[in-house]
Amino acid sequence: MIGIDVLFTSLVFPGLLFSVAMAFWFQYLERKIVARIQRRIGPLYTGPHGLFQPLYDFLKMLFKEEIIPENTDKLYYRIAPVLAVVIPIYGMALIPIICYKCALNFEGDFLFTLFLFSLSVFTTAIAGYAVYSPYSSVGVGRLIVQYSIYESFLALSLAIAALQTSIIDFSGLLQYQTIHGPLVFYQPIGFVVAIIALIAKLEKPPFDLPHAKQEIVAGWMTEYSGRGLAFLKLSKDLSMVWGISLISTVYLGGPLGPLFPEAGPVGLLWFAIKCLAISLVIIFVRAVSGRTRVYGLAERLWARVIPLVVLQFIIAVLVRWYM
Amino acid sequence: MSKGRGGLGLVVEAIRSLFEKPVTRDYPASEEVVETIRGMPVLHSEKCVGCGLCERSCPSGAITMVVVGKRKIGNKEVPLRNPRFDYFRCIYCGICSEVCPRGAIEMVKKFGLIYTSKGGEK
Amino acid sequence: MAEKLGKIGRKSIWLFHFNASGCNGCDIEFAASVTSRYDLERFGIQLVPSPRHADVLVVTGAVNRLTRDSLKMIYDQIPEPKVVIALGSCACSGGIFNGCYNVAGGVDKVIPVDIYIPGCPPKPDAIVEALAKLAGILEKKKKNLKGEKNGSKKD
Amino acid sequence: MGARKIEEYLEVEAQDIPSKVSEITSKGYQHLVTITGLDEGENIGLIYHFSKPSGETIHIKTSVKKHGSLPSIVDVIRGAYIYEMEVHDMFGIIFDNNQWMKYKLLLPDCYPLDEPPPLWKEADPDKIRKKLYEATSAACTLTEPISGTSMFSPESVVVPFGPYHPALKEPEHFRLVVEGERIVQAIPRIGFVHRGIEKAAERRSFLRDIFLLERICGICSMHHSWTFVEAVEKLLGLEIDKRAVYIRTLVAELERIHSHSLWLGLVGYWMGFETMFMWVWSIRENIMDLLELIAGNRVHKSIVTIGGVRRDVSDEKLGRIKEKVASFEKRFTEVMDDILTLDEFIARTSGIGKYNLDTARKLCVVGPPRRAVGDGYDIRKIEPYGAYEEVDYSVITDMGGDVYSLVKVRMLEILESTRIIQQIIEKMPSGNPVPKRAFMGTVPKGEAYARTEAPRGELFYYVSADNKHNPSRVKVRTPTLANITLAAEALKGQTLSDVPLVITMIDPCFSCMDRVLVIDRSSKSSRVLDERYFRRIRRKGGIR
Repeated sequence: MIGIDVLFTSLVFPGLLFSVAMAFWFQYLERKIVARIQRRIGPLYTGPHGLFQPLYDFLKMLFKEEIIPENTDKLYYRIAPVLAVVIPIYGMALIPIICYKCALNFEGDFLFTLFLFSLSVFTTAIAGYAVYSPYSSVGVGRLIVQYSIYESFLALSLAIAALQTSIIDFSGLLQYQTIHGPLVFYQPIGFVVAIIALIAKLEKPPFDLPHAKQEIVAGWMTEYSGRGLAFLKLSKDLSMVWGISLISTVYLGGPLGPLFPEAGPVGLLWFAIKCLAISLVIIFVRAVSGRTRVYGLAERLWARVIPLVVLQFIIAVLVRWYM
Repeated sequence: MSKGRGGLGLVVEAIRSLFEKPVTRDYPASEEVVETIRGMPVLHSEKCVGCGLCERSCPSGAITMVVVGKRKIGNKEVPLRNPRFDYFRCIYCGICSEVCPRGAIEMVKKFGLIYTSKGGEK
Repeated sequence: MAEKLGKIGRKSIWLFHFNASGCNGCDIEFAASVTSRYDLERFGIQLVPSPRHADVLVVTGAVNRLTRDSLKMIYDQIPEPKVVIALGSCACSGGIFNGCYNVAGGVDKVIPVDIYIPGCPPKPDAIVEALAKLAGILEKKKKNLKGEKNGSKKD
Repeated sequence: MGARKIEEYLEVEAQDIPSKVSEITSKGYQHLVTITGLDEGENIGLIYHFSKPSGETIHIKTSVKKHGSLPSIVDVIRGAYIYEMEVHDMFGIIFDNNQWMKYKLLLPDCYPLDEPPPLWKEADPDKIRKKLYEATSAACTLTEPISGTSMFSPESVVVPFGPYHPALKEPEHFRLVVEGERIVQAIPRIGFVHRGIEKAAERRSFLRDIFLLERICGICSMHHSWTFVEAVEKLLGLEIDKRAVYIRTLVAELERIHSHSLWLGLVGYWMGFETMFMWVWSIRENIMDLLELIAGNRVHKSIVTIGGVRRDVSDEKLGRIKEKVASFEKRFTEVMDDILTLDEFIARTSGIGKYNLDTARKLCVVGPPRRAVGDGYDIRKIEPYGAYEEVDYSVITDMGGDVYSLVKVRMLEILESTRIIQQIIEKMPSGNPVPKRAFMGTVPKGEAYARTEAPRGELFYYVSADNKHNPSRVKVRTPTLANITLAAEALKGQTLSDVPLVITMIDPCFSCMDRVLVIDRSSKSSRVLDERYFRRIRRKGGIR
């Protein structure tokens, strides 16, 4: 019989309900701040200051008619959106927020999260290739190109964090950070590189090539409508929540704060503050930058970022040897 | 031209506009917004003599003369014709009110003409 | 017309714009209504890149022979609860180009139209008001304007 | 003056047009403005308008039997093929060795063959329209037979054609002959916005024509009506009140600022940089307010009328205009300085769509694209019209010849326009610009042409009247029609993925509605890709 707390963590707290709410909250935050930077008011009339706008978008899409274009692969067309939503939720359930070792945490869960992190791209690839339209096939082509570029140093920067602490699960990481302070003091470059890679993973400008609105219609999302589109858009927001909470747990010590172990829920407060900080950085970069060309993608990301990661690698080895 | 601060300037500009009041204008449009437009033609039928000059000079042919009543010239009974405006074809240029010898067509300062069917309600 | 989108559908309207051979006067006014000063996004209205995602099809320009087939195809691609807005006098009835040999004269000769916004071009405020009415927000705002404004607005 | 009555022609036989043209070009008349077709009863008159970069113009007239043919001048002036395609569409004249004859430029492909070409006098628009709209849609769409399309490789998949427009883009069609990925040749196919305006203009009175011709393009509408009115005033021999000329120049310059800042915002939009789009367009709003203050309508000002201006601008309004333009200029330079020195912006735009000076000259390119290669070809200086003599300003030129230099040229032109406006407001004479009665009369027999500098380049009008209420022929040559050949030329050598930025480089206005049909010589299959498809950046090849 599965324990009640396992059900609770996977379905309610860091799992389904909490992460979907966080996804809507981050989408709302992004739309409001980007609007304010552009000197206009974001969504206003749905709920207090337009807070329920993402929820209304999602519900509206659920009730719309779903047109499946002919000669598309029905199986993949149905599965891809569902898979795309499940993986981030499962990933979120593993993140410890109000405890060192929550119900679902097991021995090597940080390593498992790294694997899940790189797996989530293939669901969107399947979604794109399921449809017989050149825009989605081109969009997915770009998605894979972009994925192959950013995935290398995303995994590297997270792995270096594990290398320095020689621990591969979240609770161990949190203990290490309570003793030695947040990892960001030792690995600032790793932190910055992880954020850049996260922006590329979330396809936010300056790396929103796979679904460039002005260029290839909507990239791999072109042929989706109704339910499928609702889930795909939700999965993008969920992977934003997941990425941000992963980086804040690894680098900033998610729930750690003054009186964390004693009063459990206070950890949620520190976690929220750190996630908010990271999301503000991402939203600001999104608002201020234009899209790079595919030529620029490789030289901008690879040429500049890989040396940084190697430097960070050397520092981590030195710190670990010295520590 | 060259003194631009590039990326830094952009970030400063973004932060500054983040905290300034948004420029969005409240709707429905207030009075001072409406008074500068040309408005739409409305007929004052008592002044109209039915000469049809407006019909001939309307660029998009939106005006059609319609028999309205009787008019006495000398001793003959002549049908009085008044213009009817098709507000879908009208381009709101105001030529009819300029050309009208009697000034029977006045450009009313009002917009927000929204019809949900050719019938013209809502 | 707003009932067609349903209660939730009215709160988040996604627009798709199609330029059926207009003089792009209406297009720049429509694009201006998305920018900061008129900001359609406060009603939850967004411009979407693909007809599959759209709820409302905004058509500008008197349809000419070549764009007629594309207009029909785009109309069929939009999922069901859909509304068509004819923006500008050309789209409403062919406007000044009535009588030209290559012009079909208005969008309603090709696809069923729900909302007409005449004007050459209609001001962005008129577009904002029309879409606010579609989003069912205008009535609520008017109600709390201390009773009806001076006389019913001719709309 | 920018407009002149055409008194004398160079009568030439149809056959020795090429030799005459090459002799003319050697004498310095390199710039072919356009070729005008006239329906003269049993044969078609053709007028070749040439002009020197310093302003003098010369007109060669010839006439051909209906359905006749004459040699093409493509080998003398490369840019002429676009005008010959247009005359072929409108008058049915075949130009011999112009190999693009079998492609239609403006008309839909299902144009009824039994009907006479549209601009003949006996062609009746209603009959043509009825036949056009009965034709089955298959005949009308230009899908060439596609052979051997495999399912999933993007190159050979036929896109559901159909001009699609997020926000503001217009459909465009180039026929690209491709060797693998390099583009060998591009042939434009316009027609998505062809409404048959020149035919409609012949059937309406002069006053009504002003409003029709103004709606050819929504962004440079005032220049269209001004050029047409200049030509008609030359035919009538009218003298215009000084203040009316100044008000016309003021509104024209405001429109230039509005059109250039619109384009600059769009460049940001193409690069996915939406904040720049929002900023530049919200700054541009106060220019639109000024235009509405003066003329009552933000886009179609319709302030010009034959004999003067429809509304006077009071001094109080002039004061408001002056300080609003000043605040616009300060705000605009502040934002654009930051954007122009952004290294990401430079990397994205410099080196794209490079072209050099002699291609621009050979293709008779006009406006900012010509000035961006160093050739100061600006009608306001060459053939000054309106109040441009009394105003001192400098013509902006740049040596770059790519998208970045075009952005600089257009930005500096905005600053020049603000300077012009300040001077105009100071020197505004008093007087009564509004004519007493709107012009309803007939225009005496004669022909006249007019040229003005529209935001996109040189706009040319040819009006001929024979003392009737409506003109007998109105020929409009918009600047984008000339620049389209440059876009086609600049595409050569580019890869498929650079097509979007190169097409937007010339700031295509209404008249270049195109879509791309690719004839892949190597695999013998051709695919219809519409411009939206061309925005895809990468094909399977590796990252360069």
